Amino acid sequence: MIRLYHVSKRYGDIHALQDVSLGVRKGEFCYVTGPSGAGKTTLLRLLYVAEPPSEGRIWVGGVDVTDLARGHRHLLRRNIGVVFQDFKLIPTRNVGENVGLALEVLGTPRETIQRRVRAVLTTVGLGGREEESPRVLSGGEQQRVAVARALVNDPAIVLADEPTGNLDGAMAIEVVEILQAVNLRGTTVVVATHDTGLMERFPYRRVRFDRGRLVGEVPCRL
Amino acid sequence: MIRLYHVSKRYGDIHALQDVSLGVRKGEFCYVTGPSGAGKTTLLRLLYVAEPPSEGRIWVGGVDVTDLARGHRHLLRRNIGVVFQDFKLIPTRNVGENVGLALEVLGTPRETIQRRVRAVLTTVGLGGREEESPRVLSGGEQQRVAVARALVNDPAIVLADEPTGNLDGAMAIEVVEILQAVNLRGTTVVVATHDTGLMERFPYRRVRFDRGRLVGEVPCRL
Amino acid sequence: MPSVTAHLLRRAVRSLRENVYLSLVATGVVASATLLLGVFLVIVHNLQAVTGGWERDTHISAWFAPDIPVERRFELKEQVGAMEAVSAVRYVSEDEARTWLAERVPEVAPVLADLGPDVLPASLEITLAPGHDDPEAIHRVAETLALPEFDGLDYGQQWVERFNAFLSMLRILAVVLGGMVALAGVFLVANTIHLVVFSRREELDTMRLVGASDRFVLVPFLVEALLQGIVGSGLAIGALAVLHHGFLVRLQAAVDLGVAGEPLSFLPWPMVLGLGLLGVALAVTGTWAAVARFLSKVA
Amino acid sequence: MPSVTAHLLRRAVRSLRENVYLSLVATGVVASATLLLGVFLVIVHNLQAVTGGWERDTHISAWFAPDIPVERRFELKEQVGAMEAVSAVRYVSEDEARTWLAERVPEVAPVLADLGPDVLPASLEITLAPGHDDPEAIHRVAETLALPEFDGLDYGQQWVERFNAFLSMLRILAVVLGGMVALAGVFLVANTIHLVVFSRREELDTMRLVGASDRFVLVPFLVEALLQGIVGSGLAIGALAVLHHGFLVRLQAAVDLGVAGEPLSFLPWPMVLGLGLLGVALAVTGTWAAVARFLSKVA
Ligand SMILES: Nc1ncnc2c1ncn2[C@@H]1O[C@H](COP(=O)(O)OP(=O)(O)OP(=O)(O)O)[C@@H](O)[C@H]1O
Ligand SMILES: Nc1ncnc2c1ncn2[C@@H]1O[C@H](COP(=O)(O)OP(=O)(O)OP(=O)(O)O)[C@@H](O)[C@H]1O
Ligand SMILES: [Mg+2]
Ligand SMILES: [Mg+2]
Repeated sequence: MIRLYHVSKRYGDIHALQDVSLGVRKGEFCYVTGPSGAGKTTLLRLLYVAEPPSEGRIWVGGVDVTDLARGHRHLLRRNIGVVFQDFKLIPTRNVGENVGLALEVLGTPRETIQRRVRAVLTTVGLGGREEESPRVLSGGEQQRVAVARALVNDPAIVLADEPTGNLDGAMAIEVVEILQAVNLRGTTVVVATHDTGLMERFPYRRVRFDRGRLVGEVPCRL
Repeated sequence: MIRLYHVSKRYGDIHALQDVSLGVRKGEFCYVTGPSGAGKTTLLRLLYVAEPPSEGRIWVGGVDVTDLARGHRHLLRRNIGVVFQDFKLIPTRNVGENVGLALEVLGTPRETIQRRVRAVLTTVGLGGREEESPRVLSGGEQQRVAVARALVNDPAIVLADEPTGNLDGAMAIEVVEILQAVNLRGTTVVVATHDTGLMERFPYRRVRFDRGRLVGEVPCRL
Repeated sequence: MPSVTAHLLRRAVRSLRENVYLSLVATGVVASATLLLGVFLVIVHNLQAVTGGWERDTHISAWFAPDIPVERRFELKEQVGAMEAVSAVRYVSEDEARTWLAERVPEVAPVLADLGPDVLPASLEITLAPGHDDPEAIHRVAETLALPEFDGLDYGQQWVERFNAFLSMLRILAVVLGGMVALAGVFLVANTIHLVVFSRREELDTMRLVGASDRFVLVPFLVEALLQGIVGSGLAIGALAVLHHGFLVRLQAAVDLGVAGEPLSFLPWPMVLGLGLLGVALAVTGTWAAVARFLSKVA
Repeated sequence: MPSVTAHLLRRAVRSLRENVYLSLVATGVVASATLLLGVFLVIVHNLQAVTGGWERDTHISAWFAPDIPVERRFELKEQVGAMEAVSAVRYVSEDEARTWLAERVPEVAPVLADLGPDVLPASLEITLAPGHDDPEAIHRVAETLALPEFDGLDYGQQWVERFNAFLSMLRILAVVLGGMVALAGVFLVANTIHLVVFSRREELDTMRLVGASDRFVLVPFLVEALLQGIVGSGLAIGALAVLHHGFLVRLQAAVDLGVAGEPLSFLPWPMVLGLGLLGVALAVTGTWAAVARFLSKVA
């Protein structure tokens, strides 16, 4: 589902990723871990083509996305649900509209959108809060809205960047359980996280980065 | 140092805090914990007078700040270092300037600012990255810049809202150790966090919130 | 209303509501730029009406030599009137000429009575047909009038030239000023819209990242701009009409301007429509350019 | 430079650098608003110069009755010249009067030669002293001139009134238009600056939260606005000068405008200075208002 072949990403002098080769199979659940600044977010950004790599080639869903033309990127992204590390909620739209956006871009009918949004918000524990502005939500609530938006259109791939950083233990477990459920339905899930407790509890495959290099891998122990 | 007397905070129908009475002594280290949306951020916001409480009275550093006039708030804030949950870094200024801001507002000479900024950035593991823009930093790096800014002017009180949410285990421990060191020099430290691992490792006093109510307290076991 | 339009309108209206402040600013700026242009157009339009009158007034005066019998004068009038280049001939008697002079030069009015009945001779006032009123054509007509019965010809050579010079200067000035106002207007509107879009650039970024096509992002901005343009232009035209009828026309009546003569008229409808369309076009193209520019910076 | 000023300038320049785009926009908008106002001022100024000339030209013509001997005429000239309300008297002979009429009414020039030497009588052209040239004063002077030696008096009653009406209309129009341009300018500048500050509102919020006083936040914005205002006004005045000297004056020379006469002059220095200060004031007060407004919304 995802393949990186000798991928590097440089920003000036900074090597955010160095010669990374990695494959994630369809339906796999995979943690990306490593200290702050290791390149986890950069890896995910390359996957949803926010930027091209400096070197190497990348395939997502069988498509070579290394130099994917601007006019096709949105089509790729419709199959990828992303939980951004900084949430990227639109402050002028309410929670329901933010979550619904991922369906709206597909041209989904309004009623379907409302139904799906309600369902997915309930899953993340924010049922009935569609009308609120993301500005007034607590950090953890915003994070769960971001999770909801990533899942609402049933994407083939979910990329979650630190999706539990603002959540308490119980809530974090719930969110990973949701991702697990999605994964069990066949979705490929990649989660960048620091939370060793969670990774112990849900011992899927881990790939570990440090200063841009892939430095280790722990196979799934489920 | 900090006293809340029957404090409530309502936003429309939402009770973010309900009848909270709490004291934190000078030089104390105190965790504020509880699930997402419990009111932790709201509590801290009341302490640095981002908003007034709906009911009750609040004292900070011996001063009644319940209805503190706008013209005096910045004086209070100069004695409080805050790590905001969303960092609040100024994107158009570089890392050094963001950290230095807390000294600049005091009219500190440039040389002193530069020296202090360099020192504190080194402490949080970002030595030599003064010139970078916070926009290009990783989540964890931004969080550490926020920690550095809160500490740079040696405030009497440090309020840290989820300061380790984007940090890996080792780095999170380092940050708490820094806060501990600051605390040992006499600074009052209040940390809102979900990280039970950290709280186990540094077993200071914990106050637990749930749905706006103070629901439990664990004394310091150090 | 087809459901796509309804959907787009709904999205645009929602966006307007979400960005009330930014929308108001954009609308206000479109309105004021359009109003400035409109005021300018009203002035140019009335200027043209007035000076158009001046132009049409140029004609040839052919003064009769003394002692030409009245029958011969009317014969000549017929002859001249039959010329292709001439659209009208009027016979001006000595009396009329005196009255005309007294009006034309009020300073001499008090003494004209004492100067005897025939201060000025009679003349033919020849109005030229359209297409024959340029200086060369006038000259040609004048040459055919070089008969012994006429004592002198005045075809306002000097005045025609002066007026033409004056008019062409006024026109160039109007074009230059109009161009400047228009440029300033376009610049200000484009700038404002750029700033408005600038404050929403993170929204553009986010929309792209969750799978929106460029068109999906662009179209509601354009619909919004259309609404802002329509409302802004409407306000501007309304304000212009209020200014014109409530102020200019009354002012004119109050001072009873004897010089310009004709009442100041409002813009003709096609011009009003053009002005409105211009405002709308400004809003829409400005938004288009700004959004496209920001989109090109976004992945 | 004292260190506080240096410090403030440094902060402002840094802020300008950080917000290049926003600064450029603010400067450009100040420049275009000031330019619009400046163009308007140049026009009004030249209008006033021209029409000022018209006003000063009003005088009384006292036409002599026939057969007044030349000595008596000069005696009367002396008498009239001695009057308090009169600043100058000129004797206009019959010849001069004819030449004048030929110039004044070119249509009659061709026939004047045939009308004998004394088409018009001689006259005194009386210029009134400042303070005695309002319609009532003119009327009083005219009454004292009601002597048998004068055949008629013309004190341009009609023309004076017409011109006054025309001028007052022009002036009201100028004031109204100037007011509108100024208002539009203020609105556009204030709006733009508001938008610029709007895109930086989170920065204001953050600065307050880390302990900045309102003044600490405000002052660099004001210094920035000062720089933007100075640069913007400078650009506008430069553009105005280029437009004037490079275009208007050449245009005037090219068409050799015989009507207005005087060469179009640039604005006098105090006016240029005033215009510049206005631009600066616009930028500074606009910024002040916007920042103060956003600060008031921030804790
Ligand atoms: N646009 C950019 N320009 C310059 N440097 C960048 C840019 N984006 C990322 N970097 C740098 O690349 C390195 C890796 O960043 P990345 O965001 O991938 O780290 P991360 O593993 O996600 O860290 P964290 O756990 O803190 O989020 C960091 O040092 C960061 O400063
Ligand atoms: N300005 C506001 N308007 C309306 N509701 C608000 C506002 N600020 C906070 N709330 C609500 O108050 C509740 C408490 O919020 P708060 O941010 O204090 O939670 P928290 O304990 O910090 O949670 P987290 O751990 O997720 O950051 C939340 O339900 C939130 O939606
Ligand atoms: Mg990251
Ligand atoms: Mg919080």
